[in-house]
Amino acid sequence: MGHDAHAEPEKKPGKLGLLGKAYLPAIAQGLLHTLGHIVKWDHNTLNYPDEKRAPFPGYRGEHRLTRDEQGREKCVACFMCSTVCPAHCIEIVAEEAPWPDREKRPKIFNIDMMRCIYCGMCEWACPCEAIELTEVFNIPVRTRAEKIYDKERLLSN
Amino acid sequence: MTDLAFSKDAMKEYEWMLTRYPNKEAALLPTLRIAEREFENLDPAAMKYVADLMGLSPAKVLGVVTFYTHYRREGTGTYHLQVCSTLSCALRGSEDVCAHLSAKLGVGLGETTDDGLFTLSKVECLASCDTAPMLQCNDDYHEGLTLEDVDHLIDRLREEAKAGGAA
Amino acid sequence: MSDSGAGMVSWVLNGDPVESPAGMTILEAAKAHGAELPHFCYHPGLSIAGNCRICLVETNRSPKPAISCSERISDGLEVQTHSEKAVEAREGVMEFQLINHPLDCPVCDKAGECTLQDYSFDHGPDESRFVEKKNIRHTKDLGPTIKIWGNRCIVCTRCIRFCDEISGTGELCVVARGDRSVVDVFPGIPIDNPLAGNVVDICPVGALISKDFMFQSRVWNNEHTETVCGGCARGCNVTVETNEGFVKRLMPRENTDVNDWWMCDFGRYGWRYAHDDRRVSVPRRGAEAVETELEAHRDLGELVRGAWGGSKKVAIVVDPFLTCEEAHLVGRVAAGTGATVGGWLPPSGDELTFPGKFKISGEKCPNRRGVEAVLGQEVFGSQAKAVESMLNSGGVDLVIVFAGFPNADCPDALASAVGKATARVAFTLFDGAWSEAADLVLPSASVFEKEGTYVNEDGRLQRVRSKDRPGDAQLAQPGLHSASISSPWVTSELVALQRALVHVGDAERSLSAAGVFRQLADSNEHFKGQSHRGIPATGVPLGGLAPAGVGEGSES
Amino acid sequence: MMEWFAENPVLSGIIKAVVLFAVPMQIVPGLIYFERRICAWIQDRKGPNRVGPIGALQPLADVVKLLMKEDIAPKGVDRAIYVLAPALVFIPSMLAFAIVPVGMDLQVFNPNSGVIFAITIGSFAVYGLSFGGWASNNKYSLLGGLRSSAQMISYEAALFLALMSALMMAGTVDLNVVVRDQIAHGWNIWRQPVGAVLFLVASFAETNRLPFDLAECESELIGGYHTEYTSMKFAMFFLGEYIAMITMSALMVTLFLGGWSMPTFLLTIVHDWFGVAISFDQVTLGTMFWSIVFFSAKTSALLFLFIWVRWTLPRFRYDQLMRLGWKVMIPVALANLAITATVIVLMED
Repeated sequence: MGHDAHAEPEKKPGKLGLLGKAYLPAIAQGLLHTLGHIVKWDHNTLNYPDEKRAPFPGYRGEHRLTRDEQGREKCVACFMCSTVCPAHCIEIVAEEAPWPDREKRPKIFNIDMMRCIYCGMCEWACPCEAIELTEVFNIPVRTRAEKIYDKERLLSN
Repeated sequence: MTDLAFSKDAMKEYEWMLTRYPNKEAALLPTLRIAEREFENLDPAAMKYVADLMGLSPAKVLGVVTFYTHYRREGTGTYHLQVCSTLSCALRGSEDVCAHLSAKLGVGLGETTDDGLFTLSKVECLASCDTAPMLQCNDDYHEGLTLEDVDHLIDRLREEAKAGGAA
Repeated sequence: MSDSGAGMVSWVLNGDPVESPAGMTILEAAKAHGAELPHFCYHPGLSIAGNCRICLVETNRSPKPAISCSERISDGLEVQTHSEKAVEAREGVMEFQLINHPLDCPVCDKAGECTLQDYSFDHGPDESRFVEKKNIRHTKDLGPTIKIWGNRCIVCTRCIRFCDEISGTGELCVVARGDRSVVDVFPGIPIDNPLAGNVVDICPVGALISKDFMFQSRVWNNEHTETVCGGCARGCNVTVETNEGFVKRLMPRENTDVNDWWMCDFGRYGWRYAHDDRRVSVPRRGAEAVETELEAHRDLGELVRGAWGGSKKVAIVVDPFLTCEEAHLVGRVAAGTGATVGGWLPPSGDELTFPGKFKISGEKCPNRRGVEAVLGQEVFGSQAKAVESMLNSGGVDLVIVFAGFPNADCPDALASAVGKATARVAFTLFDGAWSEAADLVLPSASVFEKEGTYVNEDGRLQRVRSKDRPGDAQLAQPGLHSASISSPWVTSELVALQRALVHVGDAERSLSAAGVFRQLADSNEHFKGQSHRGIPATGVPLGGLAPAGVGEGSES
Repeated sequence: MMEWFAENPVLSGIIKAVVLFAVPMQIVPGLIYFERRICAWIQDRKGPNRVGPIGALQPLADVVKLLMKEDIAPKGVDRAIYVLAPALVFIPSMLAFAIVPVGMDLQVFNPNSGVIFAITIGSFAVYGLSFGGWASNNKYSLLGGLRSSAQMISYEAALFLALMSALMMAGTVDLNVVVRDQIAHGWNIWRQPVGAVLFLVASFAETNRLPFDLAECESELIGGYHTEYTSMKFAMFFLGEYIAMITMSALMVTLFLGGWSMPTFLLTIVHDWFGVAISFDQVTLGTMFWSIVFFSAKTSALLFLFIWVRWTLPRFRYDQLMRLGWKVMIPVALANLAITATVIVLMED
């Protein structure tokens, strides 16, 4: 250690004393604190299925593929979302679009919701505002396969 | 592929032309002029003929033909109205001339009227800036145009065509 | 770039005095000294056009910025590549380039390897000042394999110069003038030459697109394997690009000694056989699949052991798709069993030489010279005939056939001759006459799955690398991508032969291709002193193997 | 009635035994329910409130769930011990409860070894825990079992020494006498505060409740000795723990909190409100009823303390636990015992 004049004085834990060592005052303090919560009778939780909390703005739930004015998917299969996805849960296969004003569209667009971490990077990366995260968060299914959402499922979200 | 061929005179002129240029490629522009005269317009067949004649690739000839606006191209009407759109003319109202012509003929830029008489196009400088605005109809310049001048021109050309068609 | 002996030129690059050979352009000389300059129209393999103007630099020779790709260096020249003036000039050019260029990087297949994208990142403005309507130019097919998105074209004319100078076919031209100009073909004359695919590679933007690769994969997802094309004896250096184990495209790799910057369309689009459903992917005994490869390799080893020591009559038929290493192992089997080794070449095609000096070999196999160097010069000549007559005369106890032909072109005569042997083993890519005649069929690895070396027609030793990486095997399961094409995980002949030799007791363990090559280098004078690691990316001329046709038959 | 009990020892024994079994078994579900509600309140949650009115039927649902669960025995378990272990936890806790006088002279049986029987039987539970941990063929379970055996043996010493101090005040091991002594001389908690605290702390450790639940600790041992138990076998462990908790509370009440008695000022309140005069001089039906009420009230309060502490204090580290047991509690208990003995001897003189 040495005697460095500029050294910060070392902080020593305060001496507890006998009573402190027995922890009894601290325990009593803690018990009073929790008793206070019992008496307070103030709940932070909701009766979940009956009452639902409105998601906060920007809540990241399940994905949706958006449609343009003509009802076609906006997605142009640019792979930006699958490239940026840290969970590698987006699988895209592109094909030529059948429409004259567009060149490319996804033939297959699958999101593995079981792998998705709902980080929202896909939404952030999308140049066409074609993918977005909805506020939907509780869609239980019975098999894993059902959690791999295909294009139709994502478009209907 | 094609039975197009220069006439004897044209061929003679072409041969003479070659002597005036350092190589064949350089003689392309005047040769195209001859071809234009010979074949009425430079359709792909004509371009192909010229290319074969001069030993160039057809694509090169296509590039040259499309670069210049003053060659008669396939699908051009009897009268090719080329409105100058470069600076002087633009400042002096070539946009209006264009719009007026377009409305009067009922065609857009680069289009030909249904009767095949007029083709309207907008081109770059035709080197008559002092008389702006101006247009070129086939080989003739019509300069210092007003909208009335344009009307007169069109009417006159229509009559001329009628007469020519009768003749 | 000519080394005309005019000596060195002293000039100043960004304040540092440097020396370069005379005759170099500023761009090339600066590049040689580590200063990268942007360029669209400049390509080292093509003539100088100087029309894109993105390579502008400031010099002391003129008040105007100089076009570095066409201006030559000279004594006393001072060049500033990143001075305020030069950068401003380039930014101006960039702004003009982007005026009519669509913002469709998301759908453009070039995105990720697009120089316009890169330079736009470096030099481009944040936002466009161009409020007018952008020009619309044509999007159409230019030929059977090429499509053009005219809107993306920046009219650098690289493709046109390529067609004029390298392929000599001149199908492309610039049509129209000014901002409406775009690349096009003459009506009725599509771009359909054997080198057409290269125009897509050299297009600095996404204007020219290969229909084969269109929308197949984003380039940044591709894995790159630097290998050699197996289409012909030329041995063009290529990069195989794969995505999840599937070949997506082949790209030429610069090698001025072999293929410059180009490759032919036969090679470029000739990879589909590797993912053909009809490929043999599992070993079989007759028609019955063998449970594991190891078992099949043990069968092979058992057959070889039975013939070891020359007690039986053995014939081996090799193909010119074997790597040098595999040929060496064949040699060891042949030496141990006293086998006669002969081989068959695929039917030869036309040899094509283009004005740009690019050459397509008529010999449609990648490693005839390598196999000859290992197994003897007559292996595809008199020995082949010897093997056939030996097979036809009957009494052959064991025949091992290597048929790695990408299409099942097997001479019927040979197939029936093979059928006469008692035990028949065939390594094959596809089922055909070979495999029908065999009672042990082993899958052959395609060029994309082999590790080793090839020797091209000029006697140049080049590395071949497998597109598959350890751990890729599970990708062979059919997935969404592979609905129509399969990607067999194939253990190459290299492994199979070594396992057989281990079974016999002639080898201690299986080695990598580099390990086998070391044995080859120790035992064969042609390969003496070479090692896998020592082979440069562009290959190395093999000692004693003169260019094709010269050294024939000189083998002792 | 008392006479009838005295005249029919066998029949009354059976009745008492049935009641003994039934009552704690009925208390446990309620206790679990309250534990869940109280912990929810402490955490500002609502707790179980879906099954039945205010979630009162939740324990029933829990029981049904436990009964319906698949009974799994993992591969490699020592089956005989594996099955035996939950019973070994459950039964001693029940038996120990038998000697606690839940009302005035009301206990299932009163052996002359008195409270020593309860402690002895109660300490059998450690076999259940360590057997369970051993037989499960799981490293976490084994660790949990080892921990519980070490912990319970350590704290048993302190527990017994603390208990001794209370017994010494009465000079007997008969719990009814201990209670009567407290009626006469005041509750032991005032006379033996150190002993009371030590007993309380040790009883937390004996019942494996937080902050001493190192045999289970989910975060490290994933449930410890009962990791591999499911269905009713798991429920038996669970029941065992809760019944041990009830037994310990009952013992604590009896030894230090006046048992079934009540201080005089409270008796006057009862007299004022209900018009019932209670005197603990003789056993009548009325006093017996009120003694049960008093006893239950005190035990409930202690049970609440158990739950309250669990959701307040964090878990000890294992070495801290052992240090507390051996280096603090046992020495303090011994010192307390010595001082008590000295004082008693001096006062007798």
